[in-house]
Amino acid sequence: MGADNSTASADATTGDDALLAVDEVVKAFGGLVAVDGASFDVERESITGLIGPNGAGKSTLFNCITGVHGPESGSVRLNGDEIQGLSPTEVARCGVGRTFQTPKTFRGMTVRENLAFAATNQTGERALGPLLQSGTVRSEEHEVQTRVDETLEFLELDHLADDYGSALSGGQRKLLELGRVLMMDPEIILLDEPVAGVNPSLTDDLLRRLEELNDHGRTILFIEHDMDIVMQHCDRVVVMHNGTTLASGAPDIVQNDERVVEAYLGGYA
Amino acid sequence: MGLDTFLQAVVSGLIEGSVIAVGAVGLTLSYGVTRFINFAYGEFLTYGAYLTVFLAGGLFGVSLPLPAAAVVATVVVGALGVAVSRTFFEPISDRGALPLLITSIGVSFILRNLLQGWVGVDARQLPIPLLRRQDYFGLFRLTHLELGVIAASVVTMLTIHLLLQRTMLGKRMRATSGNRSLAKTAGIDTTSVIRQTWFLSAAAGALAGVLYAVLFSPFRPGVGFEYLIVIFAATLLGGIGRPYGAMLGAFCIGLAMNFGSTYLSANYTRAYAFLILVGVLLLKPEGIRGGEF
Amino acid sequence: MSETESDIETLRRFDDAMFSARGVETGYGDLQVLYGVDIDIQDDEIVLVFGPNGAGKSTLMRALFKQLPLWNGTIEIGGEDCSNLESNQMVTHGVAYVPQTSNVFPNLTVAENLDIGGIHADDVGRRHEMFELFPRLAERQSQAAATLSGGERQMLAMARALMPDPDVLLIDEPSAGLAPQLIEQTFEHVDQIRQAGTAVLMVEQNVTAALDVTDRAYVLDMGENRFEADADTIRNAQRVRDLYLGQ
Amino acid sequence: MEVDRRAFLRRTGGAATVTAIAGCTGDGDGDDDGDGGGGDNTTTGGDDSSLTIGVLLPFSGNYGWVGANVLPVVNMVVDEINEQGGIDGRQVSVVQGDTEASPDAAVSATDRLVNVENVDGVIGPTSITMSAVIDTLIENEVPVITPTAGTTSLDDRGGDYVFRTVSSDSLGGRAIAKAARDQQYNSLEDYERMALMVGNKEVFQSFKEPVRSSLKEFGGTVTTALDIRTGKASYSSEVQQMMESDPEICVLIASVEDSVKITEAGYQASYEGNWFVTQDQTNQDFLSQSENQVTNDVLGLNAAAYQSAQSAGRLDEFFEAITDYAGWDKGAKIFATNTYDAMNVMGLAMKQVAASSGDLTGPNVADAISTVATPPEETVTAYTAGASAIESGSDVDYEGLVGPINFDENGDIVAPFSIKIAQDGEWTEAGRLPPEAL
Amino acid sequence: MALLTGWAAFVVGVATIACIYGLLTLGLNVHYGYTGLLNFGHVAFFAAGAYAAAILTMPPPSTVTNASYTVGFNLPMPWGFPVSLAAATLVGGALAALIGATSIRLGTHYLAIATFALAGVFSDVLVNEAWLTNGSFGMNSVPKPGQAALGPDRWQLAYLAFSLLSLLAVYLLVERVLDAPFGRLLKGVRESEDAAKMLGKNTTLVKLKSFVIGGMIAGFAGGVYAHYIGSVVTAQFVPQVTFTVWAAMLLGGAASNTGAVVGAVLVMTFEESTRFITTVYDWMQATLPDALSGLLPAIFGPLPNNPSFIPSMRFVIVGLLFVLVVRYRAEGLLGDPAEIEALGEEEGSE
Repeated sequence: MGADNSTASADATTGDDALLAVDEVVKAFGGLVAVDGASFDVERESITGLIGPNGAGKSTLFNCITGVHGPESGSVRLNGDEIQGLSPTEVARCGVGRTFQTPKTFRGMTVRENLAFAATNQTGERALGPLLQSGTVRSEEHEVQTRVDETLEFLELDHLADDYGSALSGGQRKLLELGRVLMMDPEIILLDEPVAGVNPSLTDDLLRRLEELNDHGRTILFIEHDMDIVMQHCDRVVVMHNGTTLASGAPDIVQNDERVVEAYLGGYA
Repeated sequence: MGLDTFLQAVVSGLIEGSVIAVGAVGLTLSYGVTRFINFAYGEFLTYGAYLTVFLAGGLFGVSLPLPAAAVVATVVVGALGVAVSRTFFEPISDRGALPLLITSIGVSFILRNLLQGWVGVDARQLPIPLLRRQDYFGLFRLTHLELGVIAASVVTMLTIHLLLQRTMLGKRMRATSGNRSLAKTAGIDTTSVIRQTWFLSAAAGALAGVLYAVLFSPFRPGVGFEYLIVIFAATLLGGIGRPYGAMLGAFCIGLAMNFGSTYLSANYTRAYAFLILVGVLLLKPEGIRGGEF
Repeated sequence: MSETESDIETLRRFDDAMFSARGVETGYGDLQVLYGVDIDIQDDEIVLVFGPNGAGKSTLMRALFKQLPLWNGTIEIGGEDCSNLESNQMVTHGVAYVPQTSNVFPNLTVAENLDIGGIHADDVGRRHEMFELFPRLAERQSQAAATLSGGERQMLAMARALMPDPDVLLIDEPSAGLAPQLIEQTFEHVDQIRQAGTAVLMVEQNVTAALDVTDRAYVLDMGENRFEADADTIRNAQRVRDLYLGQ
Repeated sequence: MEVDRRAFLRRTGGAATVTAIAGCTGDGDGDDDGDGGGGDNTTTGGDDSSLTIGVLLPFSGNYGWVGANVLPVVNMVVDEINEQGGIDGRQVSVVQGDTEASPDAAVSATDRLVNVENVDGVIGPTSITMSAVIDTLIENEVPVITPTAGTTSLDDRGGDYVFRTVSSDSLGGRAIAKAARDQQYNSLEDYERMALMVGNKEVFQSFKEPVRSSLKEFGGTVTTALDIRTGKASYSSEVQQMMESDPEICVLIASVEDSVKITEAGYQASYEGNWFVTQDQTNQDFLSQSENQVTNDVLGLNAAAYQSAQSAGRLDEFFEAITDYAGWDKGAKIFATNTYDAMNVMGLAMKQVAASSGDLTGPNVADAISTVATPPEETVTAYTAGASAIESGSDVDYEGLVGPINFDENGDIVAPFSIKIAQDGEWTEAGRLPPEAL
Repeated sequence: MALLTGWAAFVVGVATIACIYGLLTLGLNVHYGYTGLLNFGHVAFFAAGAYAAAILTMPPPSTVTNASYTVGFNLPMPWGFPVSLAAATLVGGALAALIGATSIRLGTHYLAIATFALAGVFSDVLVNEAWLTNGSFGMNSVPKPGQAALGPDRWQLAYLAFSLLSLLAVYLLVERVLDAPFGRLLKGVRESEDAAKMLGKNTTLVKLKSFVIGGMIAGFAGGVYAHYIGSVVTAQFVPQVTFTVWAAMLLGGAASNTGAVVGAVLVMTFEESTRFITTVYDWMQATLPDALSGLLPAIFGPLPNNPSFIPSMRFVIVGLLFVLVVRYRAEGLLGDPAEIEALGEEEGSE
């Protein structure tokens, strides 16, 4: 796949500073090879877009990175440490936060509870915590709630704080899921189509927030179809097609790569 | 305990497996298209057995010969299955599997206790003569009735096999099981297919009840519910929703129960079925997930 | 996503269309996806629906086939109002549908898949016509559909839908996940289907290849009709390219 | 109005059940006509003036058959009492207390009978729930006669308030061992090697130790003692195991339905030895559910169908009466005779207290229970005769269907046992075992 | 004479048992209401607790008629009582841990069947291992703490008070624990295990904890039960208990602790009140005017003539309760509809 990667101008320079390094990952379901030797890096503090036509294997690759699927082969490294083979829980604890294409909102919990759930290292999450260390639990919970308030404000969901997850629209659920990931305070945020189904005004909001987060030093990798968005907001773009990474690099370079155009439009123009 | 004992355990296992198989196939058929585990299924066994006793025993003013009584009972219980589905399950069919599952527990309470309230808790049995086991090849011993049960079970399996493979109804059922929404897309009236499956499922349950009654009389109104877990075990072992797996699972469970009884302790007969079931669930928590046929 | 070019902004209405949907609105739960979409299909034409992801294309197909309830709007087939049919009844009204995924019965053999498709077929011999159209399926007829390759599945899905000899076939992304050489073949099949007398409405991302066989196309965006035009017009429209590559 | 009320009471067995009503509207018309006038002289008012008998037994669940067997017999005797004008001019009514064969249900059923219904006597309970309720019954001074609880755990807890008209399993077990060992009691042979198959419910387990220890005492050998799980589908493995120990006779202590399955399995497996069953199976139920070729020569233990009872035809009379009354399809159901005796003793004891102008309090009735059944007074065999005897001033000694019903200090009956042998679907007496022989 | 007479005595008894069922329902509610675990073997934890209490406090076998059990620790009563209850709680929790360790990873339906089956296995053990449990005889001399000192009636009242306090204490404890982030953790796992995993939560461990807590509560209920009835027999611990508790929880409202208690009280009240159907019938028959006296027999006459008719109809109604609550009021009386909406659904079933 070296040939593929060579087209991506930035690759050579990112190797050292890669926060997430995906190398030759293969995942098959029965006879169907969904991811077929995908390799790319995500630079620290970058916004990277993962694009490609339907069925290219983008979501499957996300699942491989986050431990949902055990890939057949290949490696996934975070900060140089192998995270392939860890369970989703462990991957998350390593600092990888992700959202789903269809948000998995806690529908029977309020927006506030959804967010508070995601805070890490809560003493109150131990069964005996509330009984034996009620002081600690209270003060931690106070802190968590403060962060929840901040997150709500940041996502402009404050007016929905006490609504149930089931009452939210699709776009609001996407936001909420992003909020949950933020509460986790991960090193890298993986977003699966964060704006699909979100109405346009919210979309702009959401993207603005992603950039804001990035400005504060967060690394973001997201799957997106909307080329406009990818071009405007990404530092780097990775293109997947038929389970492999076709190209990666700066948006304008990728955009004009003939093979990308062909993959994307099936030879259009 | 020599070879005799071993062979006898095998034979007993196969006989009981035959009964379980009929029950398990019925359960798995309905799971295949409805996608919930029906805790009321055991009542179909009970109703099948009781109805046969009543029909053969002249309770309704007629005394049918036993085979005829069994056939009538099977058909009537099949119809009961459709009625149960329409009354209790269809109205909430869009609510996911869990409400259906919980409802089925309620339905099993209702059916079982209605029967018990109506006919009492007296033990009943089929009017069949008692037979001594015949020696076969000097290896194992069987009664004609036991042979008959095995035969009936095999015929039932074969019938269900042919039905599923050769008839349009069977194909419709399999299609509905394989992909309900696509089945509708292909123009299948899935609602009616589901009802037909309920009929078959309940009828198979009733037949299993009759076979059970033939072998294991006398019985009381709790019989089906108590045997249900054994049928569950067979169904899950074979992969829920898969009729052929259910047949195989049934024989495994039948053998396990009888080997356990013979060589370990007869007091834990039911437990062997349970433990095998749980063991399989543990080893393959995902693998046995159903299941279309 | 601003104003549209004048040559393709018209949304023509075909009053004699044999399949005609007007003002289709639907969605999932509380979430509205389509906001009044119009689609017409005339005899013997191939109509393409495309647009960016999330535009509501697949949702439109499901709505047209009554897999989703219509919140608003009507569907007429041959002048008959079919807005209130169940999806299984659409088949008897001459409409067939090939979903994008899970479009074969994996547990049934190829032949049985076709039998299921033929439930409402008058002509039992039609299975052979399908085998002529898709010789590959004839070779595989006693295999379970689950064992087929992606391309073969797509053929089977189409063949199954064609069994009742529908007047119009709705296909959702026939080329999704197929190898490039198969994509071309797929569109050839679509063309053959039209030649055999079945109009086709397809959703496709592989726009260029699809346009080669298409007569007319609708562009959908954000759950609304954006453009409608003949294939040639679309092919040359810079706007379409922009919509995809975002310049 | 009064007539209707009485007819209703009679049909339902007093304040009994809706269920009983139903049955008798169907087949009880004949009885109704006969007694319209008979009831006119009695007034039945509120609860103050009626006596209540609680039937504390399982009516639902797997043991529901116990209640089903007992209740009609109680009702029949109560009818008889009421036809005689009740006790001290007070009608007797019957209240069901469903124990569901579960202790917690038994506790609330007992609380209800004792405290809400203020029952004057209790028929029941079974062995399973005895422990949970016996204290409450004794504390509230309720006279209890149980026709069903042979459990050895009651051996040292009876007396005063709790009596039983079923012999203690410890005595029964001893009798089985003795009868099996000695040909003079069983008419077949002196069995030496004996296997035990015991259901794993208290009612059966209660026999196990007595049989085992007595057999050793009488010089026999226990080849194997198998606990068997009740309610199983098939017992072929267990029977196989039993046969491997090669016994001459197998003592089978299990429910009728399990016994049917087990003896059948033995037959099918060509078991050569014999069976010995307990009171629970020595009845028509067992024989009519089995084929004759299976049950022929099976030995059964029974409380001696008290010779006089049998020779005087009282047993047959009773079976006929109860078959007719309850609409049963067969006469002798388990516990039917025990219940008949229990209820007659209860009725006579109350009558006795009333006649001696005592208050019908628990202690008085309980005292009377042992006296009305103890010789050497005038022997009576049914309530009606006993009641007139008492009214005419004599003391009575009730002699029952299961035995002479003489209670010892623990409230147990000491009765001769009868060893039955099954022949062609009938039980016939093979020998008789007097208590002294034990 | 007696302090408790008439209705009061009956009500005291029923109320005590209702408290015990209230405890059981609270335990099940942790499993199902909060965590979405389909536990169909609840009765096993109840039994484990009851037997633990019995084994600890039974007199030595040598002093009991026909004892088959070989261990009876005969803990002396005043201080033995709390020890016994603590042991019951622990044993209930331990059994839950054991069953949970094997089955908790299973999806909802499979968990339902596995728990149902394992409870069956456990009941077989109780029946067959007579050396420990005294087999089907049961443990019939479990001491009733304080009864000797207080006398039966006072003791009844005192034990009711104790049961009520226990219920209240467990209720408050459960509320406290579940109101904290731990409850939020359970609910999140209930709503979407996948999402919880992605947020770094060890969902298997969480489910196991939930299972153990519910098991401990049921075990505690078993201890309270054993010392109340004084007799622990296998016939008590049948699947029907599990389903009665389910009925109580569904009726009261899953995921509502108040609902659990209310549900238990209602179901017990209903079950016990059916004991009086015949009394009501008599009363009606006696008070109806002459002209109508044939009415009731005419209505009820065609009903079957067997004594188990009414008791059976009781469970028909319990069954109907399941059906109707699920269909028309899934959130029960006090549950929150928004919370129940997705309860217990398999992941990715949409």
